[in-house]
Amino acid sequence: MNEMLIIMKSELLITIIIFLLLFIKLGKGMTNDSLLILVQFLMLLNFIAGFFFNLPGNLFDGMYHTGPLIAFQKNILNLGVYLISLLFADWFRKSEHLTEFFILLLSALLGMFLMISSGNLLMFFLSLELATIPVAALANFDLDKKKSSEAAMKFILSSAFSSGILLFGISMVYGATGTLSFELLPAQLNGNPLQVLAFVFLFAAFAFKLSIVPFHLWTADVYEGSPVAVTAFLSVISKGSVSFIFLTALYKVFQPMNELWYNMVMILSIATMITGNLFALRQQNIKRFLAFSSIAQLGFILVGISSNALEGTSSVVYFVLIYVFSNLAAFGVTSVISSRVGKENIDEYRGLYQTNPFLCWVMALALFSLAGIPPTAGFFGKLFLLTAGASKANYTFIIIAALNMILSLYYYLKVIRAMFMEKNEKPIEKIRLYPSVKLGMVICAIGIILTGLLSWVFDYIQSLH
Amino acid sequence: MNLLLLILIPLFTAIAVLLMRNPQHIKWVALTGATTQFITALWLLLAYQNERAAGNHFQMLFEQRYNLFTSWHISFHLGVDGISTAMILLTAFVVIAGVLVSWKMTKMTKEFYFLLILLSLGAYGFFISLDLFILFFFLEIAVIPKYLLIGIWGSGNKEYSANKLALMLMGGSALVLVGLLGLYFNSPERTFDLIRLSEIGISTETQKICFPLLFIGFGVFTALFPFHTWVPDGHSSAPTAGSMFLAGISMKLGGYGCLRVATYLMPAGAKEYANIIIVLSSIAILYGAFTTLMQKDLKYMNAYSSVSHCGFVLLGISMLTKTSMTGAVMQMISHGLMTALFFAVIGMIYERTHTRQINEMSGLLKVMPFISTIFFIVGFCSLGLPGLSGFVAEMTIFMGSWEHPDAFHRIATIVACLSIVVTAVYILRAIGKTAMGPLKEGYANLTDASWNEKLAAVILVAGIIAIGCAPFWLNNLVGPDTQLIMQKILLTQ
Amino acid sequence: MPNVTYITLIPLLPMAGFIMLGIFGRKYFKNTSGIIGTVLLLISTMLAIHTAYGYFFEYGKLDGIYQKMIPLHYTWLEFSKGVSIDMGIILDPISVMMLVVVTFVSLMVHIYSLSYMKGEERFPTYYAFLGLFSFSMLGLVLSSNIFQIYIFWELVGVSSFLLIGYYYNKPNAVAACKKAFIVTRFADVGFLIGILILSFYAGTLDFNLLIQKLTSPEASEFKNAVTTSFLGLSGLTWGLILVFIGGAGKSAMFPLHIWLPDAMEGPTPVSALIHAATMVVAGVFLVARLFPVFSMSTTALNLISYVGIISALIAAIIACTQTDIKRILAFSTMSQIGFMMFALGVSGFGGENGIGFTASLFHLFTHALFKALLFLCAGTVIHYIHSNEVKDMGGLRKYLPITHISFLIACLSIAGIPPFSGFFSKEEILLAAFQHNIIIYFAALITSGLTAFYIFRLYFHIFWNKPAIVKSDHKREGGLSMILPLILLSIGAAVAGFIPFGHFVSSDGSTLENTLHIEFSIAPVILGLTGIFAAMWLYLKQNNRPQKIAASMSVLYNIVYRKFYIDELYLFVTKKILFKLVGRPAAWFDKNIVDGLVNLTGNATEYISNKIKVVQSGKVQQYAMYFLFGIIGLAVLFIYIWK
Amino acid sequence: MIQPGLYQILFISTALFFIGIYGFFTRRNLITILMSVELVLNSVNLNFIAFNKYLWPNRLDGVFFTIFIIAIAAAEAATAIAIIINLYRSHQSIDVENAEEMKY
Amino acid sequence: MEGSTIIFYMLALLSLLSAVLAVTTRQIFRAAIYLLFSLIGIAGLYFWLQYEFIAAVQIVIYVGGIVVLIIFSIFLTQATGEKLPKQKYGSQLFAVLAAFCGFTVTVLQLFKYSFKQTDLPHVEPTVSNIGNMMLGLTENGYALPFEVVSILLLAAMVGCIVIALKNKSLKKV
Repeated sequence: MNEMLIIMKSELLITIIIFLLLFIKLGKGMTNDSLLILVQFLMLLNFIAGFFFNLPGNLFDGMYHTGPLIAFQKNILNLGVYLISLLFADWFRKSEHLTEFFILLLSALLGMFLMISSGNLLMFFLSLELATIPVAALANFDLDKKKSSEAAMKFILSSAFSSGILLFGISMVYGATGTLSFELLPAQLNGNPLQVLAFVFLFAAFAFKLSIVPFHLWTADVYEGSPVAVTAFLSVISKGSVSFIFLTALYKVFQPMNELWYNMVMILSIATMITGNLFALRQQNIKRFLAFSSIAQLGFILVGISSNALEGTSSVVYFVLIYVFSNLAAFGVTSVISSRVGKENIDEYRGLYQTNPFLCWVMALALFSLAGIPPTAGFFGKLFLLTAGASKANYTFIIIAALNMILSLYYYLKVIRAMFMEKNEKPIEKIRLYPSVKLGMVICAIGIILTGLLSWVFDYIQSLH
Repeated sequence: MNLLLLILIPLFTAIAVLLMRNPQHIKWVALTGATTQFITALWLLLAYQNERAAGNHFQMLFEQRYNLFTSWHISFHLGVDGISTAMILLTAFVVIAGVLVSWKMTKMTKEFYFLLILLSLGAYGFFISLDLFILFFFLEIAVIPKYLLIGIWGSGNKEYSANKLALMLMGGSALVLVGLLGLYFNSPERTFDLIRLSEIGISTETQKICFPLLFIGFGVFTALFPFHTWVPDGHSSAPTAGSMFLAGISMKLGGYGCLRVATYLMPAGAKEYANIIIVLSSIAILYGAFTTLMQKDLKYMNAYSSVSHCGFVLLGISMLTKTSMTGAVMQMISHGLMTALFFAVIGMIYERTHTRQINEMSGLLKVMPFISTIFFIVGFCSLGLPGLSGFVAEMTIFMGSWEHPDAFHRIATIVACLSIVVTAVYILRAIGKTAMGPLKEGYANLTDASWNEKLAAVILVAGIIAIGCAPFWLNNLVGPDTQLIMQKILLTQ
Repeated sequence: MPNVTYITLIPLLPMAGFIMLGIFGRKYFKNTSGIIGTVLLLISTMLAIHTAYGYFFEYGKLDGIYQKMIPLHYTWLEFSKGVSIDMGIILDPISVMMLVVVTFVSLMVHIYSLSYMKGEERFPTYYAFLGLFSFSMLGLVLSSNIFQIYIFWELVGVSSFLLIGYYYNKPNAVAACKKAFIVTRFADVGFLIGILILSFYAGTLDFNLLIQKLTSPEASEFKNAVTTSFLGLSGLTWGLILVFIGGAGKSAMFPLHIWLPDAMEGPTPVSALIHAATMVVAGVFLVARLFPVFSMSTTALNLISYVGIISALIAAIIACTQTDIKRILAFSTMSQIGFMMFALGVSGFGGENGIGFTASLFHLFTHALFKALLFLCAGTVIHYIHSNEVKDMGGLRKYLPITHISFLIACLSIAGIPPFSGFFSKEEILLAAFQHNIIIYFAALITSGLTAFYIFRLYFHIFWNKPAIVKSDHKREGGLSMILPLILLSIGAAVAGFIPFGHFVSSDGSTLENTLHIEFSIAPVILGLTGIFAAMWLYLKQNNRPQKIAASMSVLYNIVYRKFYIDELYLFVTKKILFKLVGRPAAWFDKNIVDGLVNLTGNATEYISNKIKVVQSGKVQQYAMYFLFGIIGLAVLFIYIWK
Repeated sequence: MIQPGLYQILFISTALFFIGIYGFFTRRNLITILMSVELVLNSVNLNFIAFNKYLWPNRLDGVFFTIFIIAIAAAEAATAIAIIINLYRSHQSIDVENAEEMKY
Repeated sequence: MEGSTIIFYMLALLSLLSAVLAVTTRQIFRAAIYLLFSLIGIAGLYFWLQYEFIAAVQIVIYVGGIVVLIIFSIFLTQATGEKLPKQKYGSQLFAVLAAFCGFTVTVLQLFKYSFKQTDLPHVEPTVSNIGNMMLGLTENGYALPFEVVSILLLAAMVGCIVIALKNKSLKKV
């Protein structure tokens, strides 16, 4: 029993925090500022706790399992949530339902944890829903903004649709194999057409969560309409967690059909990169822009996933770690500007460097990292994804991926250009950052630079297997 | 000699620059860093030659290796041979001159010097790394500083140029990346180590796939026709020091890569594709020269002439003879010094006359004899006057190319030879219009070079003359290593 | 044995002068630079004479044959085994002879310029450039390696460029120096390729080895070179022709001569030195240097002869109509070099056969003296009149007596009137031509008559014709420094013909007796005298005969006056063809096609991205529909198509 | 008529599924769209039950799955309706075409 | 022809037909009622399959919960008598096409597949069995999913409350 508590420690911690927040809410409540500090503190504790007492194990008849790699993945997500609690202080302070916000956020996080740990399609489905439905509610948290409810509506409907698809796929898998367990499934899979069909349904649901073309269409609208914090959560934490479980699903569960999914991943990866980039190219709204760019990033993750090897897992996990830093930094800057000045257009960023060099450098670092420019960690991340993907010696694929890096560089540079090069009579005025935001940005910046240069990070991830 | 110094000095300089506030101090810090680096480079040359003289016959000297990303078998492997020593020397020359030339930079001084030093860091790292991954890392490090240098401090259609440059260079490096990955996965053992890869050999099929990727990829950096269009725009929009770095150092990264990575590792591939590259580089040489002829803007002119001159580098490499490869390396050094100086001079002139249009200037010799004299010298170097470095390099390439007795190579060589006439035409045209002729009205009060500009010019001229008058030391420095590359090529059937 | 240090110092002293004056001249030697340069060159000249004396009379001969000596040899740049550019010194009759000529004429010019160029703002620079030129020219003649000669060849070209463009603020001078450089550069490409070809066959760049390998019929290199053929000519011939093109460019042979008349925009002493006496004969020197190899290829030699004679004839004809004093002299130079060239062309190798060779170099020698003299005289005249146009001159014999006499001597010499030096050398050339090729001989005869005519036309124009219009304010003939060279050169021009040249210089180093056949000389001398009298009739007194004659043959006259429209042809080729048909399309191509493709990629991307935006319609149902289509597509693809 | 069995039920559930999807695609009222989703989920439930009944009665996986799906459907519907009501407040309409502000 | 077969087909017809009507009728209230019928039909099928517990859950939660919720929300947001706007033919065509294609592919594959059957002993879906397993921790235990769902419902509740009860603040502003 004790052992079980330790094994499920991260989930339990989150649950405890959720209930703590619930009691605070039910009690007399707290001011936003103190609550925020409390939450930040708790998240930090939670993050730190993630490094200790990690026990691998299998619980509930294999429905739940964990190991060093999964623990590390959860730590990445914890880190992301901690950073979110730091970076979006501007928005949090104005929010009226901060407690509920974090309750929902943490429920979703809990769902993700369970999802990563799930060893069974039922658990997977349930935790996926747990990770989705609260987020849909969160997307509506800019209660007085039309766009926010529109985003939430689109999100909940799309994900309901995708749940339907997923369930249909699961039901077919169940019918064809008689089992839902990740352990037992591989033995039953033989790649006959029905299984392929079932796999396509399942795959599509994953693809939906990962915003892979052509299942990505909800992404941009939802990102644009949601509060920045939710967008960041969706684009970083949610994507990260789904890629982790996707790895397990492909490498472990559907291993017998790896030829099939390799091709599928390849096609969709190419489509995703190209589409994401092409759409990102012409965005003016920075959130939308980041949405499409993150779609393209997901295409890259698929490149890594396609390798079907140890390197694939490590490079994806590594990339997600870097992605947490980079994308959160970018969203952090966006959020500061959007909640202070209400400007979200790239054009309005012109001349920002004259007034806010710190923000600009953070943004630049983040974007360079996303674009894969050394010495930022994104360079290593992308390179390892490509390296992993290249192990199949499919050069066309890799060349397309590499060329897409250029395309993506083009639009990242657009933002850089606006901030650094273009002149503006009335640039955004100087913004004094909250300490926590500054702290978050510094952490991100350090992460962006050091995660790559300190090569043992990758080796450590590799060793977790 | 610890090669890490070559990376650490610019790194610390860059950090120091970031920490400074007073622009005046920043300049001095940057200059100190560049000078230290310059001395280190000279020291490296001496140490290298001593070591060789003492009979050290390892292929690479001063090797160091630190494991990095062990799971990918990547290591931080450093080492130099004659070619890289020469390239480092070139970089040191250009960097110090670049820092000196931009002494009067007032706009965002800190960022400017930071980026310059970062760029040089990339170049140094590139030249000393023996691990392809690290090499690629440094190659890419050098791209974004260029973009920002052009975009923030540039002139003209700078944003367009900066974009084009960054994207095309990234495109090149993307190809390089794919090529490197191909090598990595298709060699008998997974390694990025240059020396190891050359020892274990790469199968011919792989070479046939990877060679074009790597060569074209690096070729983009070296203005391989038809991937050269970033050169004119990029160079002409960049600030003076930016152009100097761009043409003097950055384009050499590509040439070095073509030689050290593509040709050295994949001799069979090099043989397979040599003819195509010869055709392309011959076109670049002559076509670049003719295009230069039509330019009216000094910077554009020099940029296009760089296309032509870098065509020599690629021609030399793809001719696959020891002499021509030596010539290619010499041409890289020579062109690096020369074109940096050229841009420096153009910058000086522009600073005073506020125009770069050839037709709008006249008689500058009268009011700025020093600058004009340098202009003459660099022009003569460009058109291959004996006693200056350009001649030595070009002749070595010609001699090397001529070693192939068949008509194809002959024609390519002759085409290349013909370009020196065209070069003469455009150089003389530029000099004749700007430096010579009656003094234009309103120019009477222009001043000659200031101390920093003089110093920068003198340093570069010294380099040019040192090679031009005594090419043997460079030949001896580079020759054995090109010989080594040649041996590998000869060994493949 | 030769003293290497001395010989090395001969070129290095002027070089030292160049560096010193070039870098510090403007600051520290504003006024003394002329003296410094002259003194340095004086030392050089002494050393050269010392060397020549030593070579010709002390150690040069072995078994009655002058040897080629290489006292200094230093590998400068090694390409591959055996093939390297070496810096060395070769001593043989021609190089030693050239040493003397170059240093002597150069010294004369240095001295002359002391007063001629006085007061120029860039006086130190002038002397620096002169030093550079002397260095390069001396290096050229001493070269032991064919690439070394190319290096100095280029340096000579650039010094010529710098000196022609000395008056850099005169647009004409700028144009002229560019033209000179570019035209010779063009020819140099030929030279360069020629070098490549020869070195490829010989496997060496060293003159001695190269000649040895390419002339011995047993050597495999030679066989190889002769048997490979391209477009009907053997490899060797191609190499030689290309090398000759280089020589022709520098020596202003037809059709590469167009730069020479324009080069007269430079200071007159410079014209005397570079464009009359020394640099322009470099082509002749080059052919002579490689003569043993040239003699292996009849085709190449024939080409040389015809190019030479055509140049000689054309230049002489043009010279008859020009009105610029320096241009006339320039054409005359071209004509005389044509003589030297075809003399080489009609020469054989060795013994009596090699009379053309000796004659050519003899003429080179005498020509250097009298042509330098002519130019320096012209300089004095120009200095005095401040104009280059003959119509501004006339009747100057009273005002410039020394110049007058010197000029007359030079004119008689060039016209081939005995006993002046030109007579002897020209006679020998004609003899050689007569022995080998009768057509060339007759053409040469006509040319020599024309020579006499045009040179005396000039002479009468300047010194007789009409009364002098004197507006000059300064003293008559400049200082001593301007007169002294005239006198020294006049003496040279007058007596140099009596030197037994064949004793010193011959194609194979053995002694060649100068044979002077009185009966053979009658025809040319009479022709020369005819020319002189014709000139006298037309130009001694001011009259309208010349205009009448010109009017009566106006078309012809105009064609000749416009130099056969060769300049215009070149202009057409460069401006219309190179710039408009090659350069402009290349630039256009680059801007629109290559660059256009890059931009097109960008624009196409933008366009596509704009077009596909409808997919992102904002309608959640459509999103779901795409979702379903995606599934169906994947399912169909992987179930039915791609199994 | 054929004896009803697994395939018949599968046919019904698949038909239901795609009817639901059709509804999802075509309805313009958000609540009706939600209703279509419910249809879809029900078809899945039917699938699970049928498979459990006919093929894999050794465990109750299908049954439990169905139970959980029903629970989730409830949660989903509740959240969705809350969002829709909120949307109605700001848009005064629950027509899906009035909520297309964000696009391209 | 057995009675159960007839019942089966009638149930099938009921659920399919009312489902079709539910997604096509232009009166929103009727649509809800049709949905109700369809769900009841499905519940009937569960009965037919002898999964009484599931049938009961279906009726309680769906019919009693969700549909009621839906009807409430219809009342909240819509004048009941109002007809829904017509759908566009183009989008309908595509929808039919998509649904039909999907249906064809799926049904083809399902019917082509020869399903395996287990030969292990059956477990009856009785209420006690289900109840025991639902809270079982070990083998065949569904305690963890149960907890997850409970958290999910909690979260959904919190979310719904925040979203639906927001207007106090809005009115203040």
